[in-house]
Amino acid sequence: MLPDWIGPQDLAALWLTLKLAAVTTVVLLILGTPLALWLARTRSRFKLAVESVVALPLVLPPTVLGFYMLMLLGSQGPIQALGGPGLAFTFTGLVIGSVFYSLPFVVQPLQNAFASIGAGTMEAAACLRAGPWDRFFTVVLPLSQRGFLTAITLGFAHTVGEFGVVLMIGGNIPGETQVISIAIYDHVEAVDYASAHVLSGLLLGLSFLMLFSLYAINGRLKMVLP
Amino acid sequence: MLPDWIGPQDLAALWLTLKLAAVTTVVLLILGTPLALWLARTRSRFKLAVESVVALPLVLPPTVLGFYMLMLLGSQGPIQALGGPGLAFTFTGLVIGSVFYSLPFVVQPLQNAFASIGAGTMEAAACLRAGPWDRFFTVVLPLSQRGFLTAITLGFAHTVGEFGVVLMIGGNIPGETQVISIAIYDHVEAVDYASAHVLSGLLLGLSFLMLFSLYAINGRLKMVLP
Amino acid sequence: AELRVAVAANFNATLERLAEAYGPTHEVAFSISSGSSGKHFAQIRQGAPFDLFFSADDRRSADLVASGHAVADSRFVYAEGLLALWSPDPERIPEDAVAFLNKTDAPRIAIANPRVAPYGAAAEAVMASYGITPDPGRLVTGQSIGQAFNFVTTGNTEVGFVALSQLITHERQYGPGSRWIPAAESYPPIVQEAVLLRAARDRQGARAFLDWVRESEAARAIIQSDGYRLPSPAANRDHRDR
Amino acid sequence: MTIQLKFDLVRPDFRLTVDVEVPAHGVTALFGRSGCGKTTLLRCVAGLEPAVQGRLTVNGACWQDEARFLPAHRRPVGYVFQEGQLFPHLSVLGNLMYGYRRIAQDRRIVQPHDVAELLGLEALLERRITEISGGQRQRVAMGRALLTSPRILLMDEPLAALDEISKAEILPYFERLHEDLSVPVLYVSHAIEEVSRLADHMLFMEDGVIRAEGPLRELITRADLPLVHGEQASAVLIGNALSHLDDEHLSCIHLPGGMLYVPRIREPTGGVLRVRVLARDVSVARQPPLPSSILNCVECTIKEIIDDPHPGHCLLKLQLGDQYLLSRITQRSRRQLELALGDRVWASVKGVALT
Amino acid sequence: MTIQLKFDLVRPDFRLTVDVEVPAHGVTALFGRSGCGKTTLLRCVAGLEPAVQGRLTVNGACWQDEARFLPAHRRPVGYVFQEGQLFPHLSVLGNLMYGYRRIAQDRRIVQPHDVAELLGLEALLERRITEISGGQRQRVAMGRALLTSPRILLMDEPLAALDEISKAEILPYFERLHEDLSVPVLYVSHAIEEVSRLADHMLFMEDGVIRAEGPLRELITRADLPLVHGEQASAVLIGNALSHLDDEHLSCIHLPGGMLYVPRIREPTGGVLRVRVLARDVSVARQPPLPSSILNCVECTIKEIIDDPHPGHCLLKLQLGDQYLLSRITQRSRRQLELALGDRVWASVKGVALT
Ligand SMILES: Nc1ncnc2c1ncn2[C@@H]1O[C@H](COP(=O)(O)OP(=O)(O)OP(=O)(O)O)[C@@H](O)[C@H]1O
Ligand SMILES: Nc1ncnc2c1ncn2[C@@H]1O[C@H](COP(=O)(O)OP(=O)(O)OP(=O)(O)O)[C@@H](O)[C@H]1O
Ligand code: MOO
Ligand SMILES: [Mg+2]
Ligand SMILES: [Mg+2]
Repeated sequence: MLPDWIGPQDLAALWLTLKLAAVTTVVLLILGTPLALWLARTRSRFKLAVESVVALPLVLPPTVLGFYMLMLLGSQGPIQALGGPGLAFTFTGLVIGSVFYSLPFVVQPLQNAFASIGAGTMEAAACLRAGPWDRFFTVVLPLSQRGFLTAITLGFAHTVGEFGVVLMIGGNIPGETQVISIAIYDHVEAVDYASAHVLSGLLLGLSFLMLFSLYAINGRLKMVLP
Repeated sequence: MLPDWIGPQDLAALWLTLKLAAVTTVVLLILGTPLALWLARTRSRFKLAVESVVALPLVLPPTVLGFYMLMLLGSQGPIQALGGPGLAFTFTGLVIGSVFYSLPFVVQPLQNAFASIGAGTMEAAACLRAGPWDRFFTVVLPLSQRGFLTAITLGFAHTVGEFGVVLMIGGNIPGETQVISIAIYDHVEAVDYASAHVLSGLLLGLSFLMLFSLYAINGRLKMVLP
Repeated sequence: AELRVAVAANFNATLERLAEAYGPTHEVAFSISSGSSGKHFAQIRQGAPFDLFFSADDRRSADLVASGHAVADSRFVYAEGLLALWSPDPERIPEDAVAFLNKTDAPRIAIANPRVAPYGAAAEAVMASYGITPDPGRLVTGQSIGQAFNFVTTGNTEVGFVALSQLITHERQYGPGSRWIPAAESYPPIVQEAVLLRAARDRQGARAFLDWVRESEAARAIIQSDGYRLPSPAANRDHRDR
Repeated sequence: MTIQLKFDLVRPDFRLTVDVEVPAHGVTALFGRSGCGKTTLLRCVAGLEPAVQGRLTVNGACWQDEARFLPAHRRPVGYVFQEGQLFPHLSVLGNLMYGYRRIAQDRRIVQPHDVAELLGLEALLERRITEISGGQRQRVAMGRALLTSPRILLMDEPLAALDEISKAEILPYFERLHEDLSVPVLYVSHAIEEVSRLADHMLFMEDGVIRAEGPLRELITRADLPLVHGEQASAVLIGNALSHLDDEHLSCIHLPGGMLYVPRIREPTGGVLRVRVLARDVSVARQPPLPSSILNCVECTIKEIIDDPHPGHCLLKLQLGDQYLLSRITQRSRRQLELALGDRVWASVKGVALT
Repeated sequence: MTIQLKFDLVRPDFRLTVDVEVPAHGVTALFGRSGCGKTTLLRCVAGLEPAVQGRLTVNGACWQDEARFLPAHRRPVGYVFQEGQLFPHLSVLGNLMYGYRRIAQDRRIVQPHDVAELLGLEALLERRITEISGGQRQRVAMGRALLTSPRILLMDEPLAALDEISKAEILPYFERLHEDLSVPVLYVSHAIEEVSRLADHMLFMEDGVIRAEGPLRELITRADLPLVHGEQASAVLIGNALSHLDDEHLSCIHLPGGMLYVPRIREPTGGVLRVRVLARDVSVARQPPLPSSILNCVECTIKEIIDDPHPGHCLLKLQLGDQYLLSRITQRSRRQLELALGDRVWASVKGVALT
């Protein structure tokens, strides 16, 4: 029922993209949350340096960043030198690259959200017998809802769209590392504009639906912080 | 005094990049601030849609986004058809493309920052005779300091690094629309790794200094919240 | 006067050398924009301010002529790309490369994307005519021939089908690796065409440079030394009439 | 001149309906139980409830009617919020000066130096708002509002977190402020002693409506209002400072119907002044008392005998000239003394209790 | 059993140095001027000031010493913060239940339903915290702390924003709470009447140190402390409920040296109880008074004559058995009655004033 321009390969790419974006977002949250918590609370003198380093990958063009990651992951790179696996051209490699590149989009909104939770609120929770984890889940999380929403939106959307890094360390293997963005890009490069339009439209439509639902759910949860 | 690997063309690209990133960031703040304010305050039913649309450009690969913008701004595009100026392949065109692509990185942190300012604080300012603009500059701005820092960092860094859109609308014309990220990319493509390394190192070093100073200044201003 | 040239990424370095040789004596300055030909094609159709276009193939140039964005009689083949299987490791590629690639434990192979890059299409053709059939998971595709080359130099794939011009540049700097050069007949020629764009149709300097590249010994020597094959002028004439 | 308040505001589970005029001078106390709408009423006056319908005129100037809604920052009010609402990004000084800077120079009547001194904030000016104590924060909130030299003060329990001594220092300043500058004050407080010391007028609220309204000294002796039932039930008398006994630090106040000694006051001879007499401080007897430390004794008529929530007590409303005193006594005394309506009795008041 | 508090905390411009033991039952009032360190002391007890040096033992259990620092969430305290600190993302009910849920079922002594009813919060349970009034918020904060069934209560001005009636409803609950459950309470309040009603013990703070410490009724009559100088200066007497006059709703309290009638109390005959007598409610005379509404009259000895900040007044410290009464009189009366140390006088106290 799909128009001719979209082949099964494109659908595989779409599926892979969603999987990659989802996994990346989850990993980003898992890594970004403690990092953001640390940055929001610490008075360490390394804070400034860490903050800067987190934002740094952004200034390199994704393909160049991908190139350096290739050097890192390649046979002459430190990872394989230390007996690690060859991660280039694997899904895991894609996740690593995307995580690295999208980290600031997750860390910064979370850090802001965490920093704006009043010390008094946390103290109140502690005095009501909530331990650190408990406080995190019952106070920090709900009060950082908007920060998480932003982190998820930016992290997910950016992983869907960004392909410089993925292109570089993915090797464009159909079904394994070929994502939808590369597929669309190919169509444009190959002057197959019709397919590019259709795929772009499909991606935009899907993404709009996802974003819309995400914001709608958030609106329902009715954040209270005025 | 510069090593051979860096030509005057690279320096021109570096300068152009900084100019582009600075102008883009300023434009982003000018456009993003009122938009974020509106999103943070409104109860309009268009809010959800607008929020989603702002984040949407992210999901398209930059080159593809650039391709569509090229079709929009180019000689066959609707703008020129309606008698508008030719913006493709000009600095203005680059700014437009970058602004469009980086908008969510500015709007979302600002929106979060604005949303977390208590209504009571604003009311207190109003009762102390501060009109809307006055309130914005003396209450909203200082209390959103971290949000602005994030917006500026993400907006600026992303404009420095991202080149898909710029490549497409700009055409990679040295001294005019060739930015440093494209220059590095070209070096990598041309197997001129030495130049790529030097330029990347230079860019990273510069950016680290800028980010570090930015965060240090922010630390000095000693945000009080919470 | 300044000549604005859009050039396929793989020919960028060579064009710079050509410009260096030509510019000072003819008092022409060059502004060279490197990139993928697909991108340049879209940009030229949207009014990009280029005078000359050195495409990576002959399709875009033909299309631009057809759509009136380029001057028909200016089209010519400035180089034919040559393909090589290459590894930076001098020991890696044995005499019998075909058998090596067909072994069950053969390494991953980098190629350029056949859908967009002519070198990729050529690599596919070579494999087909030699009966090389790696399973799809071992074929790693770079978006451009430059990326395919990066996969090899960084050691993420041990071998790759790359442009001869690339490995010549690389070996000049880093020393020889091992290579296998398939017969030119085993793949359709990688014809790279240049064309004069409409905006510059009346610029003598632009036409003069194109003529220089096509005719002069100096230019042909540079192109050849960078690992391209040169078509006979006759072939070029035939080609233009096609 | 008056302040005309006519508001209708609907919230889920709560509705404020107010239509009342209060004098545009002196202190008007807003009194009522928690949740009755006091804060909401102040917010309406300040212009912070845009949804409110109604009409608000202050000294003839219309701030709100059907056609107009003066925004909050155009209203010359000084609002001391119930919950501080200090600016977290500014120092104590920054908070104090925020409003002051926004007032035209020739309208600045209240000066920063005086306020900081009065409120004991001099040593804290550079502190951040998170680094001072609760009472200190409350004082900053008060100072900040005063420094806008407002033409009406809205104070929502401004002294709740302050100790007696600080209160005793700050209260006279307020009295002077509203007397000298004739700034009307809408004053929310649960402390009836504070209110009856400061206020001239009173609005008694219940569930979003004004149950009763009028001069303070009428309301606090009205049998149908709960004010007479508290421990702090009292009456306020108006008199003239007749003479001063300087060596004994006493003043003698002349009332129609009697004379009271009170601690020496500043008022010049002949000035009008108010004395608050707590019901529990007033005892009654059939005969004039023997010499004791009770200085004051006046003859009154029993006008009303009011039941008290405590079954062992009752309240007597005693007429003294054209004014009233309250006296809380035990039912036992009432029986023993055989008190009845219309009886003449001697009411004793300890002078030290008067303020 | 005692609570041993030994703290040393240094801040720029402020230092808390405390080394004191207070009884681990009953209410200990923390009294002192704004900024003297009351909140800081409570925070140290709750474990919210990790920088504090010292030692804290509650009923034998060590919460902090050189080696140990029990984190806040492990300390069974119920802390009512001076500034609410309610959770903005939870409803009223959510706030109330937050701590309750974290207490093991068999340790839940206080029940949500009772607390909500007592604090008048039943109708508000679903509301968001931004949609209730200031006093309502304060009640939620109190309920939330109570519902952790704590083993020590820290209360920082819990009743400041409440009206008299709410206070009158809530205070007896506290009294029962600390009596029935024998939960010790550290209670910060500026309202001396609240404190002297509730507290058994008192810490008087000044500039970060404990100026004086001891049973409440000693401290509030000590001439060297400012407590005797306020309008609310009072004495607390301990006696036995001797008998009840049920038809008159009075109780008769037996003191060594005299007898007082007070409003009917619940205590059974013979129970020990406390009576607070305000200095301003006590008048003195040379002879026993004539019949009046003043029920109580006891004979005492003048032990001390204390100057008052008001030059026209003085305070008499009167011995009654082994206890003390305070009486504030004018200097004029003192001269007229020729009062001197050691004199026997008749002190009259209105029964209604006793609580
Ligand atoms: N976070 C802080 N950093 C530095 N100093 C502080 C901080 N919090 C309070 N202070 C100072 O410490 C002193 C004691 O404060 P604390 O809050 O304990 O006073 P308090 O007795 O509770 O006063 P109040 O009755 O006004 O609430 C005050 O002088 C105050 O200015
Ligand atoms: N933002 C709000 N949304 C909905 N209802 C509210 C809101 N704020 C207050 N209320 C309700 O409106 C009523 C009046 O509130 P208000 O704050 O005026 O009371 P108050 O008289 O100031 O009480 P308190 O003495 O406790 O401060 C209360 O019942 C309260 O629950
Ligand atoms: O540089 Mo991009 O973000 O892959 O084109
Ligand atoms: Mg209120
Ligand atoms: Mg305090």
